[in-house]
Amino acid sequence: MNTTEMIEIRLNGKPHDLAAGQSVRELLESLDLHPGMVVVELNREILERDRYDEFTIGEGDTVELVHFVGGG
Amino acid sequence: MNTTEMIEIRLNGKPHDLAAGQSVRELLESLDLHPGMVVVELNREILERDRYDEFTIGEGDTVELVHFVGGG
Amino acid sequence: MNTTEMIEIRLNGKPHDLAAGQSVRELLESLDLHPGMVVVELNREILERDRYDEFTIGEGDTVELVHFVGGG
Amino acid sequence: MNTTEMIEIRLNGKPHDLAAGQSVRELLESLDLHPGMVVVELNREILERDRYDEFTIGEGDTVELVHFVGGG
Amino acid sequence: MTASQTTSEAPAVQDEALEVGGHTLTSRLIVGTGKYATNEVMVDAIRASGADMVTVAVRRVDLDRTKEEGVLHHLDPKEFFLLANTAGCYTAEDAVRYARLARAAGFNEFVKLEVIGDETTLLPDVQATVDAAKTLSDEGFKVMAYTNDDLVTALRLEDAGCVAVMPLASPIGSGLGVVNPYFIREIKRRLEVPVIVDAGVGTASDACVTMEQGVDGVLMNTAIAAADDPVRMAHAMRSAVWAGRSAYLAGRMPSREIAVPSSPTAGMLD
Amino acid sequence: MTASQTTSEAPAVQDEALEVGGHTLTSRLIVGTGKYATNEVMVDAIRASGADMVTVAVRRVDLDRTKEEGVLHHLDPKEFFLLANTAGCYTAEDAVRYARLARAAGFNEFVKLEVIGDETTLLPDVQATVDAAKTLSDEGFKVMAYTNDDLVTALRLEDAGCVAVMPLASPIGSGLGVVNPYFIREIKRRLEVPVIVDAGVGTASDACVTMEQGVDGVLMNTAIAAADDPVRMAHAMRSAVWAGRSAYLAGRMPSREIAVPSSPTAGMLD
Amino acid sequence: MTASQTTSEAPAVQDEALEVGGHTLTSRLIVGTGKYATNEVMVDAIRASGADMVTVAVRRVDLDRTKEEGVLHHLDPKEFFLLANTAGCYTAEDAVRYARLARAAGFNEFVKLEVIGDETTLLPDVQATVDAAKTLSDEGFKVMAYTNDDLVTALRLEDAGCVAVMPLASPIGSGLGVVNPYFIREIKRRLEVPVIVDAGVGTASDACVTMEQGVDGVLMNTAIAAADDPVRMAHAMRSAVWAGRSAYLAGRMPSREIAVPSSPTAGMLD
Amino acid sequence: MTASQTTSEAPAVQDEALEVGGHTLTSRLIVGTGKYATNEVMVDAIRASGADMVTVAVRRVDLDRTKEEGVLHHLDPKEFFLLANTAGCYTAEDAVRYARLARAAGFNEFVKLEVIGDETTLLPDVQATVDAAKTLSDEGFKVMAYTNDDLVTALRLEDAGCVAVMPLASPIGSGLGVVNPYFIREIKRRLEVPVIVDAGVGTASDACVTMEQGVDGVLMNTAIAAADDPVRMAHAMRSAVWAGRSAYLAGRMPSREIAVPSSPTAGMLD
Repeated sequence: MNTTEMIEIRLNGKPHDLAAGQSVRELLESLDLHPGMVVVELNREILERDRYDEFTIGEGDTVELVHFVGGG
Repeated sequence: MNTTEMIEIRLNGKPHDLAAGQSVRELLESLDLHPGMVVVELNREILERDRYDEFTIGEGDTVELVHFVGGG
Repeated sequence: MNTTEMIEIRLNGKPHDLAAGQSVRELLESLDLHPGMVVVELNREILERDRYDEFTIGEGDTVELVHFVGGG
Repeated sequence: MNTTEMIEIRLNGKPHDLAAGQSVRELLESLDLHPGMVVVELNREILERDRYDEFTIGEGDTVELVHFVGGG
Repeated sequence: MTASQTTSEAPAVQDEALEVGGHTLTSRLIVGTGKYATNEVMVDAIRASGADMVTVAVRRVDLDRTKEEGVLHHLDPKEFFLLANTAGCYTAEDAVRYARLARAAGFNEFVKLEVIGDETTLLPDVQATVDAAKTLSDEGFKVMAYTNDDLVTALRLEDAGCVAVMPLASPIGSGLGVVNPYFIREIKRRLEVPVIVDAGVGTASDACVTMEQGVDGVLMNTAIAAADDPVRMAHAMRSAVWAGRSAYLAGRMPSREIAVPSSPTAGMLD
Repeated sequence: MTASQTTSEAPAVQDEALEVGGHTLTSRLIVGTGKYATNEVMVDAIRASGADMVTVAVRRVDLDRTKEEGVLHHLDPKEFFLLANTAGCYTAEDAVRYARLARAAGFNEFVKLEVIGDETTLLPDVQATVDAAKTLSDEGFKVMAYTNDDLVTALRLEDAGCVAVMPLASPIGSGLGVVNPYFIREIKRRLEVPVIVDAGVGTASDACVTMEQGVDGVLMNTAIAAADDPVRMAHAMRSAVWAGRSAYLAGRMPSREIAVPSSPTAGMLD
Repeated sequence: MTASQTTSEAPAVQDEALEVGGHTLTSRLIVGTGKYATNEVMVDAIRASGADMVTVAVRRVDLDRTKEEGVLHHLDPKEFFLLANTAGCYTAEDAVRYARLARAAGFNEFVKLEVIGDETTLLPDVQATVDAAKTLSDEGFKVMAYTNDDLVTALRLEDAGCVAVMPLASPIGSGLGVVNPYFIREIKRRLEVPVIVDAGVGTASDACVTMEQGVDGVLMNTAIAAADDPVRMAHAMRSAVWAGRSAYLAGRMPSREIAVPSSPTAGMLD
Repeated sequence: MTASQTTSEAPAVQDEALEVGGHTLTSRLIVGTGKYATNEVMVDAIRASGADMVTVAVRRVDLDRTKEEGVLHHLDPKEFFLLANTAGCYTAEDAVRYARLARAAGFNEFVKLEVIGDETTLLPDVQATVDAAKTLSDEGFKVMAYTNDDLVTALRLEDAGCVAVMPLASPIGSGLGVVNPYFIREIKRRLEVPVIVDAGVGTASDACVTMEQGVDGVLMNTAIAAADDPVRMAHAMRSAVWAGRSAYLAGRMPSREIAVPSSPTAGMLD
């Protein structure tokens, strides 16, 4: 059988490897993150929640996953 | 018929005339003061409430009638 | 003999009449102002002291004469 | 030859031995203290400076020698 | 919904009650009954303050218009604990005389001892106050003594048998607040009996600052009675006293000239 | 009975609720969610504070230990109104980016705008704050802007469309309280939008003094989170804010250097 | 002998002179020339102040009564260094125009830059002040900028090329003194150019406290001109500035709540 | 030229000299002689302070190392007026004993009366102080009495025959400055004899503020002796006392929350 092609992206400031062709939704699932709990910025553009599966992550993409933490 | 003999006392700093032989209780009644609402000092001595009728007021007595008023 | 032609200028915010063809130096003299004690702004341009006679005042010119006053 | 009789006094809070019959002036001299620089209290009585030789120190006397020190 | 409701639930945290001379006080706020425009406002304000101990003065019955005057016609002695004062007395003898008259009214053994030493400032005559405190304590009175902010006098008053020592925050009726917190703190630090700050509070924050010094209570009159809206101010004082007490018990953060972020410095985006 | 119960009844007096950008706030106290020892203490303290608006920060998900971190795992967005801040941003651009990310979380259009100009003092870059406020207001955000105590900047922020202007009492996390009440009062006097004092409060009396200046609310975090007993301090702050507000509305007595007796001077005995 | 002679001898200790924009100032006190009852009092007071730099304003010649008005008829430019201000300007453009007119008077390149942002408080428009400071510095002016007590603005003014940054102690003519010593200290701590506190001083102790913060100088006008006896107050200010500077250099004792005896505890009698 | 020279000329304005108990003081600053690192520094600092009255304590001669100790080996009684104190005394009897010993030294009839009531705070025992003051005055002493800031006690001390009453600004050696200016002002307002503030001054501005209250003089020790540079601080104190006194005599401007321009509003350009 044949191996999946892997790509490297920049995720929250660190290099991250994942299978090519994954959607943002798949990425979140792979990270065990509930879509409703995070906000996704792909290459500096904020994505709408209900369109996470429309966006496919490509080689060299920059992804930021943010959420709310305690602050003043 | 015969007239009552009158005496003068000093009551709360002012001269006051009353019939001779009156008790403290009678004085309070004549002033329409409820015994439970005032404290009586007769010639510098504080009187117990239940003994107001034992004390007869004589000529030249000094009587002070005090009570509680608003204060800080 | 013939009369001098008069012009009107705006001097320190007020209308002011003077003979045509006068230089700035002549204006100061007519106002009894010592050139060293004032600064002259002619139509929004600050004039150098030693060139007051090079500038002739024309009809409708705006002249500001300023100096130092007490201030904090 | 015969030895001098010694007595004990309380000097500035400590026991102190000296030859019997000494005057206050002699005591100060023996302590190398200038009379003008100290005040002497003998048995709770302040002595006048010019009478130091009139007072002879006896067994058990209490002597306080005080002076001025830095203070606020 | 209104902001007023933000204090409407019972706090979960508890504070031991204040005990003075064997009497337990529900509130750490004690209020006076003087200088109110009307008796109705006085009663409403006192209820709003949550205080259960209130001060009263001893004065001659006004034989011309009695009915009105007596404070007992307006305050129910069953609802409020009456603390008679000796206001207006300038000698130990006078103060003792007024205290005895007050006790003869038959409510309790407590007296707020005041011996004034100067008419302009209404500052106490501390020596006369100590003397009167001794005499009255010996006669079985429970003396709560108004005094200045002098620690040495406060210690003497405690020795004299006072059940509470009540230093001023600032002169009576001045509304200047706690001018010398150092002295107030030191008095509290050194005494065993309750320390209740009496006089000088002008507004809510003054009452709050007072309680933050760690004292056991605060007594006021003018700050409430002379406010534009005494009832509302009484509410404010009640919350302020509670707030200051709670903050004292909670232990405040250290203050420092430098800033410290309250949000994380890590986790910023590139 | 305990003193704690003295604040347990609902005050009779009412105060209009505070409305910010069309949203009605139950409490005039807004609290942060940072710097708590545990999430349990944070939640208990916030509940004790009576606040319904709480601030949160926007940060990267920590991919190693997510479950713990997100504040939404501990605070129910239905119980509390989440006000996201742009803490940690040093440029208008960054602040705008963080605000957009916060809005994308889907809770509300509000943002607590912070553009810091100096790392040591965490004082704002006022010009960048005004610029970011304009941009965000144009995008439909409801901007509540953290700023210094400069009136001119406050007026610019109002012109920029901010729904609230939030001057500091003193630097973030300093606990120095209201250092310049004159400037705070003047800002309140001149603005139409709500003025909410943000940062610098250290203890209950600071919150009380702040509200006595007439401002509409106060926002704090460290004063509660860094107290020895955060929950108790949260209670204290809630009462203090209420007390200060009430005292402001009640109208304090005038303060004066001379004393004024609170008991009658007439009616003394001979 | 009179107490006045107690300052009559030259102090033994020395302090480096203050240099601003290459100009050495004899005194750390700079004074204004406005609001004096008469020109005679103005001159006497300025001489008494010991200041050698004095501020003047730029205004239109009053064509009706010139002789009187010009300050140069009373102050000898050889005796005093004239620092022209841009008081009354509300835009960067106006301030630049006034500065150019002042320079054209031919005395020096220095200007006290003021760009007001609000008529009621006379607080500066900090952004416009920074803009004007850049323009004027580029034109070779030596800019001494009046500003508020915001550190970030102060840093921007230094970057803009100002030869001195002059934060206010409190609003112009208010006489409230140093309301926020923290901010003033921090500004001094962070800037390289001289920090001269401008505006707000009301009496001698204000000037003394100001200098004790470590700043390089203080500028005042109203405190002297509006005193009952301006000449005497000018003397007081001169001594106060010197006293505060010396105390700063001398290094004050630590303050503490506990007492420490100044006389020996040993050597007491029995 | 250096800033230090700005105080080097004799002021033109005059102030009446301070007379205490018939003795005229050149300076309104009285200094202590305790707690100096070396006797040389003490002498230099005292000379720098301009004081001519200095306090000394009465102690036992140390029989082991006399030569060193006595202050008379360092201070010339012809140059300085020696004011002996009763520091360390806790009863009226002790204080009287020390005063008599001091007088026996043969310099003058003056004594700085101190009767301490508490070891921790070094606050006075006011009753014992009044008693001792009476005894000593009857014996012909000229008593300058250290006391707290209580007006009533101050009045008693005046009645007891004191030639000066010396209330504290704050506890001895605390350096907290004038904590209660109201009380100090009121004492000055009410007494006929000179009021000299004794103890609590920490730095120059404290001395300046003290004199601005209108008092006749100030006495300090630790603020100078415990400064990093005592001689420089002594200079500072001398100028500060003079500055505060002059400002008091000059009559300060009123302070107000609103701003008032110091440059003309008329004569602006179009």
